[in-house]
Amino acid sequence: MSPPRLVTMKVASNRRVGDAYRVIELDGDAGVVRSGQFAMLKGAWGVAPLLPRPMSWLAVEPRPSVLIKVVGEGTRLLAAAAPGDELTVLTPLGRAFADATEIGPATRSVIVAGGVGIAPLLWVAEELGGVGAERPLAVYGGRTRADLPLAERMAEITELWVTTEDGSAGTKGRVTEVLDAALDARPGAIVLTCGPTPMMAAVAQRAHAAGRRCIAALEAPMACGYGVCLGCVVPRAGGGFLYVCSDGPCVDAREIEWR
Amino acid sequence: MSPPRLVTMKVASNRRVGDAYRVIELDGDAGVVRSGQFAMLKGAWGVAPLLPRPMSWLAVEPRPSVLIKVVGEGTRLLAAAAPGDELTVLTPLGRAFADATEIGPATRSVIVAGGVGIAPLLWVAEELGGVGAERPLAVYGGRTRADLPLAERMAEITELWVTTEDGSAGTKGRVTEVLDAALDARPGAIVLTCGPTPMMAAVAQRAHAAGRRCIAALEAPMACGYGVCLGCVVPRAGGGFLYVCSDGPCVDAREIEWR
Amino acid sequence: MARPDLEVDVGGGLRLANPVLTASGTFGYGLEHDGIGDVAELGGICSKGLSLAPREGNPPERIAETAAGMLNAIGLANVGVDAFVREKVPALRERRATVIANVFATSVEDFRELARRLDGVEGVHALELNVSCPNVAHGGLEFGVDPKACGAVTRAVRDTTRLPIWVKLSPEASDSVAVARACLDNGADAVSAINTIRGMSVDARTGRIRLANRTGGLSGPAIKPIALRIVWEVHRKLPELPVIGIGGISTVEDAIEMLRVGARAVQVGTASFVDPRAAWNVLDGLRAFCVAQRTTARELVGTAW
Amino acid sequence: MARPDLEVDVGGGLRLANPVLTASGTFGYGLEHDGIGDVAELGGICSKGLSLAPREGNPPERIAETAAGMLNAIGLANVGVDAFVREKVPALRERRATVIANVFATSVEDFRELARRLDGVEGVHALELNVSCPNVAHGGLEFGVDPKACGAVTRAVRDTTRLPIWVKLSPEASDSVAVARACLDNGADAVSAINTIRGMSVDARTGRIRLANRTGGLSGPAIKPIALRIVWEVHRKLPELPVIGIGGISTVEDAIEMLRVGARAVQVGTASFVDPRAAWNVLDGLRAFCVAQRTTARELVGTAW
Ligand SMILES: Cc1cc2nc3c(=O)[nH]c(=O)nc-3n(C[C@H](O)[C@H](O)[C@H](O)COP(=O)(O)OP(=O)(O)OC[C@H]3O[C@@H](n4cnc5c(N)ncnc54)[C@H](O)[C@@H]3O)c2cc1C
Ligand SMILES: Cc1cc2nc3c(=O)[nH]c(=O)nc-3n(C[C@H](O)[C@H](O)[C@H](O)COP(=O)(O)OP(=O)(O)OC[C@H]3O[C@@H](n4cnc5c(N)ncnc54)[C@H](O)[C@@H]3O)c2cc1C
Ligand SMILES: Cc1cc2nc3c(=O)[nH]c(=O)nc-3n(C[C@H](O)[C@H](O)[C@H](O)COP(=O)(O)O)c2cc1C
Ligand SMILES: Cc1cc2nc3c(=O)[nH]c(=O)nc-3n(C[C@H](O)[C@H](O)[C@H](O)COP(=O)(O)O)c2cc1C
Ligand code: FES
Ligand code: FES
Repeated sequence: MSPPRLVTMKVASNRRVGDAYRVIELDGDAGVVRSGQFAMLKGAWGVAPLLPRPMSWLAVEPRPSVLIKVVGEGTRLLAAAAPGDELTVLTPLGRAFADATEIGPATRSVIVAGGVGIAPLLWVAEELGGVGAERPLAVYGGRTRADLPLAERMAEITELWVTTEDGSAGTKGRVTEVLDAALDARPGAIVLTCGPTPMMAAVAQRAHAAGRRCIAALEAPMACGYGVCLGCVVPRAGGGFLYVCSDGPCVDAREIEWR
Repeated sequence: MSPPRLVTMKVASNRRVGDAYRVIELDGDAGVVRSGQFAMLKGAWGVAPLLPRPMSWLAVEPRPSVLIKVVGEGTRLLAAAAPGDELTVLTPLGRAFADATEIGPATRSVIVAGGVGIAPLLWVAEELGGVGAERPLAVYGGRTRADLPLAERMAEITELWVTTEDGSAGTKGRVTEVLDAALDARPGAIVLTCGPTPMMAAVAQRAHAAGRRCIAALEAPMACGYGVCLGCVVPRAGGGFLYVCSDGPCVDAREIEWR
Repeated sequence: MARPDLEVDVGGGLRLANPVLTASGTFGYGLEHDGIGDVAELGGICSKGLSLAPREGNPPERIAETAAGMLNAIGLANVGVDAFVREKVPALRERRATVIANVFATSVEDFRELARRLDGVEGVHALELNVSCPNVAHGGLEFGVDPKACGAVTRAVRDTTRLPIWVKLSPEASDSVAVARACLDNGADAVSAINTIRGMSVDARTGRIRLANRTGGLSGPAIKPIALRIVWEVHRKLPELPVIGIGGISTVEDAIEMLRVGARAVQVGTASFVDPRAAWNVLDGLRAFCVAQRTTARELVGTAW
Repeated sequence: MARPDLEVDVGGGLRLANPVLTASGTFGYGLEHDGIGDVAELGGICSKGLSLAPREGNPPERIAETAAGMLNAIGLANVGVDAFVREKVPALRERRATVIANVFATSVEDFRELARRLDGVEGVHALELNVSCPNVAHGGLEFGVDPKACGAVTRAVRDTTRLPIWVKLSPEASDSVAVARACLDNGADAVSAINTIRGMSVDARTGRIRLANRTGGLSGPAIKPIALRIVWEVHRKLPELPVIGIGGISTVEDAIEMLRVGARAVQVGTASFVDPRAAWNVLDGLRAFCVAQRTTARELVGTAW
C-alpha cells in the first residue's frame, strides 16, 4: 500500500444527487486507489470543525470523486464546497475490497448497499465489470426513494433490486426483506456490503447463515485515518478490537463481533 | 439612543479599495445611526472566530456600508464575504461624533485620519457638508500611498492634505508633520480624529497645545460592543477607565489618559 | 405555541420559571438589555460579581480571543454591593427580574459581610458565591480549589443569610466532587459550575502577553466539554445537590446537554456577547423542544446515558 | 536555506537537535509515518503510552469532536513495554529517531518496573511519566494532581534509571507549580505540560453519552490558552526546570508562543491527525522564523513580556 499523502485539491464540480446528497469531483491525484479505500477531507475552515472527515472514494477516473450525505457540520461544509474551493485530502487510506477478498473474473457477488454506503460498492461493481466478472446482483435499500443516490448508475452495471422502508420505490421493507432471495438467485456468491452498522450486521448474519463469505466496508468515527490515534475501533470476534482505518474499512465480516 | 438590534443582512456588494481594503455594502436597516457609531459584524463561520468584530459605519445611505482592513482572521473572513452571503449585524452601537460635540452649520473642523480611521471621518465630513458647515480641512496619513483608502472621496468633500511616511504621496512624514499648519489654517477649529492610538495621542496633544478641542473615535478590543463585558477599557484622565463601546467611541480627547 | 412546564426547583425553596439564566459578568447588571429582551422572561440573571467596595478593574487589554473561546481579565470591575442594592436592584425589581447576586471576596469575613448586606434585600433571590478568588489568608490559592476553604465560606454565609446560596465551582479544583460536598455539608443550596479556567494569550511575533493581567479566564464553546464533565460528576455523586450548569452554552442543544448530564438550570455566558438575545433564544428553543418531545425541563435533568 | 541553531538542552544531559517533538498517543510508535516524513529530522518522538502488560483499550466510541478540540478515551491501548523494546525500538533506531518512551502505571511499583525495563535500552533517550492515571493505592485520584504522589513516582523512577526523566503534568492539578517542584526535588530532569483535560460529549437529542468510557481527554486548539498559562507559571517559578510545552500546537506560531512563555521544546499532538506532516511543518516554520529574525530556538525561550 502506498503511503498516504496530504494533497490540496480544487473542487472541479459539485452536483446535487437526490435531496440530501452531493457528488463532488476533485482536480488532482488521489494516488493508487481501489474501491473501498477512502480519504480524509477538510476544507479551509480552520479549527471548527477541527478534524478531517473520512469519505470513501466513489471513483478516481476521470477525476477523484466522493458522494456526500449531510449529517452534521463537517459534511454540511464539505457539501457546500464550490468549484474552485480547495480541500486538503489525505489519500489513499485503508484496505480495499480487493485487499479483503479476491476480485477477479470468477467473482460472483451479491452487493448490499444502504444509503450513502453505495459509494464504494458502485465502484467495486465497476471494478468487477472491468475484470469481466459476472454482472453482480445488487440490493439497495433506503428509508425512502430519496435515500437511494446513484441508483440509476448502479442499475446500469448490476442487476438492481431496490427496497424502501416506506415502499416509495421497489420492495417495501429493508434490504434483509429480499436478501435471502438474492442469495438464492446467486448461488455461492460472495456478499459485499456497506451501510449503517445494524444493516451490515443483519446482512452478515444472513450471509453466514447461508454459508456465504461477506465483506463489509466498516464505519467508525475517526480522528486520523492512518493508524495513529487508535480511535476507530470495532469489536473483533473473539475479543479485542479491529482498527477500521488500518485493518479495514473492508474486512471479512467474520472478523467482527457484530452486536 | 435606540437599543441595538441583531439583524441579519445580506452582502450587496464587496469592492476592493487599494491593496488591502474592502468596502462592503449591506442590504438592510442599520437603525438610526450617525457618524462615529459602529456595528458588531460576524459571518456564518460558527465558533472560530467566536466573537463579532467592531466596524465603524462608513455610511448608511444608500446602503449600510463598512470599510474593512484585513489584519487578522476575522477581518480576512469579513473581507472575503461574497454578495449574497449573510452577516449578523448588531447595530447601532456607541456614541457618535454628534454625541461628543455639536455638529452644526457653525462647526469649523480639522479632520485627522490615519489609515482605516478614515471610515467614520468621511461620514462626519459628509454630515458637516449636509448641515452647511464650512468645508473641513482634512489631514490624512498612511505609511504609503496604498494606506489611504477612499482619499479621492475625501478630497471631494474636504480640503485634503495627505501625508505618507515613505513620501509616496503628499508630504513625507506623519500627520503631525503638517498638523500645526492645519490648525493655523483653520483658527478655532475643532479637531476630529480617528486612527491608530499613538497617532490620536499625538494629535490630541498638539490640538490641546494649540488650545483646541479634540474629539477622538477610539478603538479597543471588544467582546460585546454594548456595555456588558466590560472588556473595552481605555484609561480615563484622572484615574479609572472609560468603556469605548458605551462611553465612546467618540469622546473628548481630554477625558483620556493618553500614553 | 403550547406552554410546556419549564419550572425547575433549584433548592433552598427557590423555583425558577424556567432553567435559562444569564451568567455573571456576561450580562452587566441586567439593565443593559432594555429594548433587546424582557429580563422577566428569563429564569434568572446573575449580576456582575459584587465586592464590598467598588472596583475599577484591570487596565487594558482585558480580553483576547482564542480558538472557540475567549480570555477575560476584567479584574472584577463592579459598582460595589451598596450601589448595587441602591441603584440596580430597584430597577431590576421594576423589570420583575429574578436576580441572583454574584459576590466575591478574598476573606471569609468579607464574604460574610457581603451576605449581610444582601440579606433581606427585596428583589434579590439568591446569592452566588464566586470562590475563584485568591484566599488571602491562605497564601493566595483560590478558595475554590480547596474543599475546606469553600466549606468555611459557605458556612459563614449560611450563618448570615436566609437567601438560597449557590457556590460557583472553580474548574481548577482537582476534585470538584469533594468541593461540592463541602459546600453541601456547610449549607449550600446549590452549586453552579463552572467558572472560567485560567489561560494565557501571547503574540507569537512580538512576544507580547496580550492581557495586562498576564492571565485571564477562558470561557466559551472551547470549555463546554469540561463543564459537562464536572456537572455530570457532581450530579452523579451528589444527586440531591442542585447543580446550575455553566460553560460554553450558546444553543438550545448545549442547554439540553447540560440538563441531561444533571444540571437543573443553565447559565448562558459568553454567548451573549455574540448575540445579546442568546439566552432568550435558548429559552425559546427549549420551549419548542419540550413541546415537540412532550416533556418538561425537569424531566430532562440527568437523562444522559 | 541557512541552518539556524535550533538545538535545545532539555536537561539530564539530553540535547535535542531541535525543539519540535510529537506528543504521546498522537504519533503511534513513530513507525506509521514512513513515506510521510523522516522521523530523524524531528527533535524527538514520544511513544504511545506504555504499560507493563499490553492493553486492548476501551470499547468504541473512543473519540468525539468538540469546538476546536476533541475528546479521546483510547484507554491507553498499547503493545506493552516488552513488545515495544523488542519490536519498535530497533525499527526506530534504524530510522535514527530520538525516542522518548512514555509510560504509565497505577502504582509506584509499576512505574519503577517500567523504568527498570527501559533503562539501558539502546535507542531510548528519555522517559516521560504519564501521571494522569488513577493512583490505585490512594483512592483513585490521579497521581498527577498530588505533589506528594508525583514526587514519590519520580523518586522511584530516579532510583531505577539513569535515563532523563520527564514528568508529564496534569492540567487538573490545582497547583501545577507545587507538582512541578515536587518532581524537580525528586530528581526529574524536565516536566512536560500539559496532558489532556477530562471532558464529556453528549448527544442533545438522544441523551447518549458519546464515549463508551463516559469521559475523555480534551485536546487540540481549544486547550492552548490553558497550556500556555501552565507552562508560563512553572517556568516563571522554577526557571531552572526545563519545560516541554504541549497543548493545541498546530502551527509555527503556536510553537513560538510556547517557547516564549518558557518551554524549551514543544510537542505537536492532535494537529498530527489533521495533517500527518504537522510536526515537520512546525519545524520548517521555526527554521524560517529563526533565519528571518536572526535568532535561535534557545533565545526564544521565556521571551514573553
Ligand atoms: C471509512 C469511511 C468511509 C466513509 N465514507 C463516506 C462516504 O462516502 N460518504 C458519506 O457521506 N459519508 C461517509 N462516511 C461517514 C462520514 O465520515 C461521516 O458522516 C462524517 O464524518 C460526519 O461528519 P459531520 O461533521 O457531518 O457529522 P458529525 O457532527 O461529526 O456527526 C453527525 C453524526 O454522525 C456520526 N458520525 C460522525 N462521524 C462518523 C463516522 N466517521 N462514521 C459514522 N458516523 C459518524 C456522529 O456520531 C453523529 O451522530 C464514511 C466514514 C468512514 C469511516
Ligand atoms: C469602534 C471600533 C470601530 C472600528 N472600525 C473599523 C473599521 O471601520 N474598519 C476596520 O477595518 N477596522 C475597524 N476596527 C478595528 C477592527 O475591529 C479590528 O481590526 C478587528 O476586530 C480585528 O479582527 P481580526 O480577527 O481581523 O484580527 P485579530 O486576529 O483579532 O487581531 C489582529 C490584530 O488586531 C488587533 N485588534 C484586534 N481587535 C482590535 C480592535 N477591536 N481594535 C483594534 N485593534 C484590534 C489585535 O490586538 C491584533 O494585534 C474598529 C474597532 C473598533 C473598536
Ligand atoms: C467577561 C467575563 C466576565 C465574567 N465575570 C464574572 C464575574 O464577575 N463573576 C463570576 O462568578 N463569573 C464571571 N465570569 C464567568 C462566567 O459567569 C461563566 O462562569 C464563564 O464565562 C463560563 O461560561 P461561558 O462559557 O458560557 O461564558 C465572567 C466571564 C466573562 C467572559
Ligand atoms: C488520541 C490521543 C491519545 C493520547 N494518548 C496519550 C498517551 O498514551 N500518553 C500520554 O501521556 N498522553 C497521551 N495523549 C495526550 C497528548 O500527548 C497531549 O498531551 C495532549 O493531546 C495535548 O496536546 P494536543 O492538544 O497537541 O493534542 C493523547 C492524546 C490524544 C489526542
Ligand atoms: S482513525 Fe486514527 S487509528 Fe484509525
Ligand atoms: S465591548 Fe463589551 S463592554 Fe465594551
